[in-house]
Amino acid sequence: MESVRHLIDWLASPIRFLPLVCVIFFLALRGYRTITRPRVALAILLGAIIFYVLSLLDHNFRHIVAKPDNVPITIMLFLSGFCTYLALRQAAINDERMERGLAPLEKEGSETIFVWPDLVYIEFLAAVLVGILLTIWSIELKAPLEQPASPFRAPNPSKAPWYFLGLQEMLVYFDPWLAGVVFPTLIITGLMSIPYMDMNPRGTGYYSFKQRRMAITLYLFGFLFLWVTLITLGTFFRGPNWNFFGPYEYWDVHKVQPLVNINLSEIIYIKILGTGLPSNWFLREIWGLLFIAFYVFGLPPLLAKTALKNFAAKMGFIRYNVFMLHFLMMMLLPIKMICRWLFNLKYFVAVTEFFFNI
Amino acid sequence: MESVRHLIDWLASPIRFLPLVCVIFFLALRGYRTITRPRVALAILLGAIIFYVLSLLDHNFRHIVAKPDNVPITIMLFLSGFCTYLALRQAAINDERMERGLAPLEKEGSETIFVWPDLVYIEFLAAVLVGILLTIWSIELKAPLEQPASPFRAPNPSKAPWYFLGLQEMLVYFDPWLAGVVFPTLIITGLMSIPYMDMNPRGTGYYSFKQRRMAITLYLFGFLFLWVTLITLGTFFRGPNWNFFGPYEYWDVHKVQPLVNINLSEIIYIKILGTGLPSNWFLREIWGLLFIAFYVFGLPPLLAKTALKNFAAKMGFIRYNVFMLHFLMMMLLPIKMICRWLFNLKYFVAVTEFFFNI
Amino acid sequence: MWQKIKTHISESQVWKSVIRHGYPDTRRNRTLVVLSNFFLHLHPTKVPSHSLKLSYTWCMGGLTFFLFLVETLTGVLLMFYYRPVGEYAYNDILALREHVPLGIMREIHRWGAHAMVITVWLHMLRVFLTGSYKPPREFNWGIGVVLLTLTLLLSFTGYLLPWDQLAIWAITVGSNMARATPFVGHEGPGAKLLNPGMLGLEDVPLIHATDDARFVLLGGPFVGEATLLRFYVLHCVFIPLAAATLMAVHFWRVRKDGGISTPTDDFSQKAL
Amino acid sequence: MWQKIKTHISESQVWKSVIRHGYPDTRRNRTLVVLSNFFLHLHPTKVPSHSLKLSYTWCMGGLTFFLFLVETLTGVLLMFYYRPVGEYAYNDILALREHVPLGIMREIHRWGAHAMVITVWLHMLRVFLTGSYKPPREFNWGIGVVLLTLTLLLSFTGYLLPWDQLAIWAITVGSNMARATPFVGHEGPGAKLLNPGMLGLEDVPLIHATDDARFVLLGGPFVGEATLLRFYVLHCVFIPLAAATLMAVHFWRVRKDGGISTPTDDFSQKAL
Repeated sequence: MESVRHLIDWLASPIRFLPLVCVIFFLALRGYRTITRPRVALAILLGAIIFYVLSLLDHNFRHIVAKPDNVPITIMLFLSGFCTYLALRQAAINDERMERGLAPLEKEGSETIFVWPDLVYIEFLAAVLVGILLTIWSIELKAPLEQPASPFRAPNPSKAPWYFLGLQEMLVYFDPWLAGVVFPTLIITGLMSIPYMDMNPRGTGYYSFKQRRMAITLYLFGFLFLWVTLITLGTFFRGPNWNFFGPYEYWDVHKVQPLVNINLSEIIYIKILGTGLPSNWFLREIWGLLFIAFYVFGLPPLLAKTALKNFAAKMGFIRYNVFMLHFLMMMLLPIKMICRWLFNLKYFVAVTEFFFNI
Repeated sequence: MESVRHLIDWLASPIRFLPLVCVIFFLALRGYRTITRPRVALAILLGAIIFYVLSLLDHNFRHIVAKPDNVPITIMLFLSGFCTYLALRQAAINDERMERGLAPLEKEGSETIFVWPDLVYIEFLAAVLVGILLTIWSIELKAPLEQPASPFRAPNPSKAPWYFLGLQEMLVYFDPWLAGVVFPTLIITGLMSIPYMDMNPRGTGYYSFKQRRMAITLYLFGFLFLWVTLITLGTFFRGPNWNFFGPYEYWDVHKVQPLVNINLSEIIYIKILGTGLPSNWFLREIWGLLFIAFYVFGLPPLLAKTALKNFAAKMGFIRYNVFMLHFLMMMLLPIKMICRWLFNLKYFVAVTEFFFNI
Repeated sequence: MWQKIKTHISESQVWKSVIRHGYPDTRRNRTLVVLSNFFLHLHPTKVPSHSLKLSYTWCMGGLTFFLFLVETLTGVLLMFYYRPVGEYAYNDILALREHVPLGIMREIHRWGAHAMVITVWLHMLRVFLTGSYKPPREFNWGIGVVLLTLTLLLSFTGYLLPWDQLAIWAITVGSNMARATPFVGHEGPGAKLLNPGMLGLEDVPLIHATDDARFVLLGGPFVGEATLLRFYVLHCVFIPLAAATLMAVHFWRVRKDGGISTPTDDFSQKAL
Repeated sequence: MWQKIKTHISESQVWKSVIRHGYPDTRRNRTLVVLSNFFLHLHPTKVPSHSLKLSYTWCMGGLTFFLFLVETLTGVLLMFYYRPVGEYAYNDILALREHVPLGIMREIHRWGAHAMVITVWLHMLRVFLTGSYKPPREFNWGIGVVLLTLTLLLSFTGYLLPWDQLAIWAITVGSNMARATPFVGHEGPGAKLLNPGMLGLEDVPLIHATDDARFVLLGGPFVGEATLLRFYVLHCVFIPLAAATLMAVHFWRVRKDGGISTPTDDFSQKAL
């Protein structure tokens, strides 16, 4: 039992946990028809519940999961999984139907019915049900209230509200101006631009994966992996000093993690060239700046001429570049993660003089 | 000059001011065609302005009128008068047209036009204009701010906000349970019941007086006389200890007005019968109770059988009684005023034991 | 060149997804601009021409709504500088006047409130005098009466907030009457009847100064700190919410009843 | 007898002026009940039957709106017992829990807020996966994204109000990032460029800890009393007003675009 716990604690470290989730995510999407078969889905659900219940026996796990403000996160995890299952299940059925030349299920029942009383009745019922659930939840679980606010005693760890923990987790890899300002802005503009980027005319009004493979993969990657998974990591696995703790590990304030991260300039000038850092910041950071400039400004036109030729032509100049901007910025996070894990990379560009670190 | 001021001060006493306004009100409605001729109206307006400007020379008048919170009341007086003039003027024109068999003016221009840009343009212009006026008003006139609140030093006079001064003025004649609770409730229910009481099908969508004489007279009596005039009285003529002061009179805190009001029971038992008051409250107040009971419950059926026979029949039982309830309650105020001025009457019914005074 | 850019923009997917009609200079587009805009669709697309005449409408309904918007805007700004607590309220108003660049907001808010009371009265007068409450508009008149009451209550609750002598005593005078509410005011007729002693039980009055109608209104036996907080919430959130909901229904009903009232054909002298 | 009273009431002028259709058991009356009610008319009169299936909509949009209403109701009630001032805020929350009969309101408000964040995410997921953002619904998706942001901001500003350690430090962590806003945060990249010294003038930085983006957000250089009042007003009035306005437009656009999305005919495999 103890060794299983240790194994899970070991697996839960970001360097193993995140790639694992990522691999599972892509495998699941690839085999979406298999994995959404009711029996398989039920088995996964049962497995998750058994894991959760057994884990609750562990004191450290229970301590974190049962914190009042963490309860909604568990609910969100289950609901997100369930809703994704529902959608993919129907997508699988529809895709199969359409392969056989049939209309999707949603088209079948497309006669119209009266809002009164049918829809009003359902809305009323849903409201009453959720109202009752909310009341029970509120009676059972007290809202948290800690000691009075004191600006002089910071708790350890200090965490943002749970829905922003993904952004806080990003602070491990990026400076606040990126993680807290630029990326959130790009998330919003990126989401808003989706309807204008997605030129695929099919897939309105019914679930389908096959017809919208790229759009759905990108969106689910952003939502399930970059948002929900990072929130989970930030909530359950980040303890004092934002150190990593496995789900069954005690949150020891004195745990020390050595900081061994170095900048790209140090890798190049010290490790490879062996010359020492130039004193001029521009000279020092020229490699990182070149890399970032190429990534942001060079890659899109290059790809438009090579690998993504058809795609770029179909999209047109503005659409293609807006899409690439958001896509590349989104991929910056996994790229930085991999560089951190492989090379202990701290910053590509580190112009600390101007707070300009990437 | 001094004697004119004294005359006006003398005239402004409620016992002369209110009957005077009432008489002018009915005369004006009777001669609405004459009085709304542009020349006559202009003369009245000029007269009012000259009176106002000359009065401003008086220190006491200026002191009251220029109080920041009293400025809107002057505006309201002018606007109410102007709007009533506008409405009656058009009513006079329409009534004359209809006598000649023509349609009312509003019917003439009843082709439809586009909301955009015509109506939107007017709305925009009106908003900008009022916005500018409001800004100028706000720059010119500081909002009042007196000493910090102190529950132990009541100012003299203590006045309610200006739009409730009609109710406060009623406190001179009625106890708070009537003036502050029952009458306001009846004002609201009475206003709400208007559309269901007024069975006259004519007069929708155009100004007319002749076709809706009773409805308009009642409404204007309530609004202009019982509401606006009482607010004016309460604002400008009521000073310390809620004593009356003429518009040019100094608000002397030490002015004493003798209280000589007596109850109906005292009039009957002491003044007329000369027997002294009975000790049993029911016996003592029996005459007042009978009077009120007759007024509220006896008068409506009596009138329905006699003077208002046709009216009651046309209205039907419920409508007739709802109307009479509100009408009689509305008339209770002028009746009580007259009784006060003629007989120094304090209460019809005075069961002070149960706070039941009418 | 300019024309080309304009066409390019107005033909783009982004522009078309937001604005779904051409420039409103044709009959069709003038209708669409009203129908496809959430805020303009409070209007019908066409109105009778006499409803544009100032002498008919006096603009009072529209101005009341405009003033409500002005009050909302200035009110929200004022809230950022005001704490509904006895120690701070008065000083916050002083500071607002002396230090804050937007100090004039308080003046606009106060005079706007007074103006709104006046416009709502005159709107009602206009509606009455043009008989616009007659069928099928009876119920909407009733909603209007409630809105009038809410306007007065908004002004009344706001009157207390400066927490000066003018405020506290005006509210004291205005709310003292609730003490005399029949049955549920401790100085109201019938209050003593609500007593088990009347039924031969113990002689304990049920209504006191500390639990009557006035106490509920003020949150205490006199106008104090509890009243300030209570009136603040009523003024800033509760009554505006109720008023906004009713206003929506009010406008909706005006629209459903065919816009502003128009003369029926039944106006001849003979029908009198 | 009972039937007679019922008929008498439903034939009366008062009833008819309020409700203008018969009992909704016929096609005509079922249409009228939706068309003639301000709140129901958010719906079309008829909807495609698949839009009733829980497996299609997950009810998430409707539940988000329902939770918004719950939050509004409980929020207004809570305001009556809460003063946004350092000395009182925490004690008011304590008192709310211990003494006030409606103490559970705080729990409903907090868990409802968390639930609303979840339902709004899942609503977005559903809309994405059914392709409901595609033409002509592009702009309404954008409004939805803004509404999502406002929901998060509502939750964020509300998080501070209990004024306990959890609140103050979560907001400190969450708002510290504003310090690093490019150009307008005093620790953001480019902030030092906004300096007349760059133009050869006096070397005075324009952006400091006391006038940068974070200062504006917090009303001070750290999370303090000014922040409490500012977040209180943002949470209780400003953001809800913005959200309610956008929600109205959101629903209106859904309605104008033909209600919930339905399959077009263009789904055949060959068109791939």
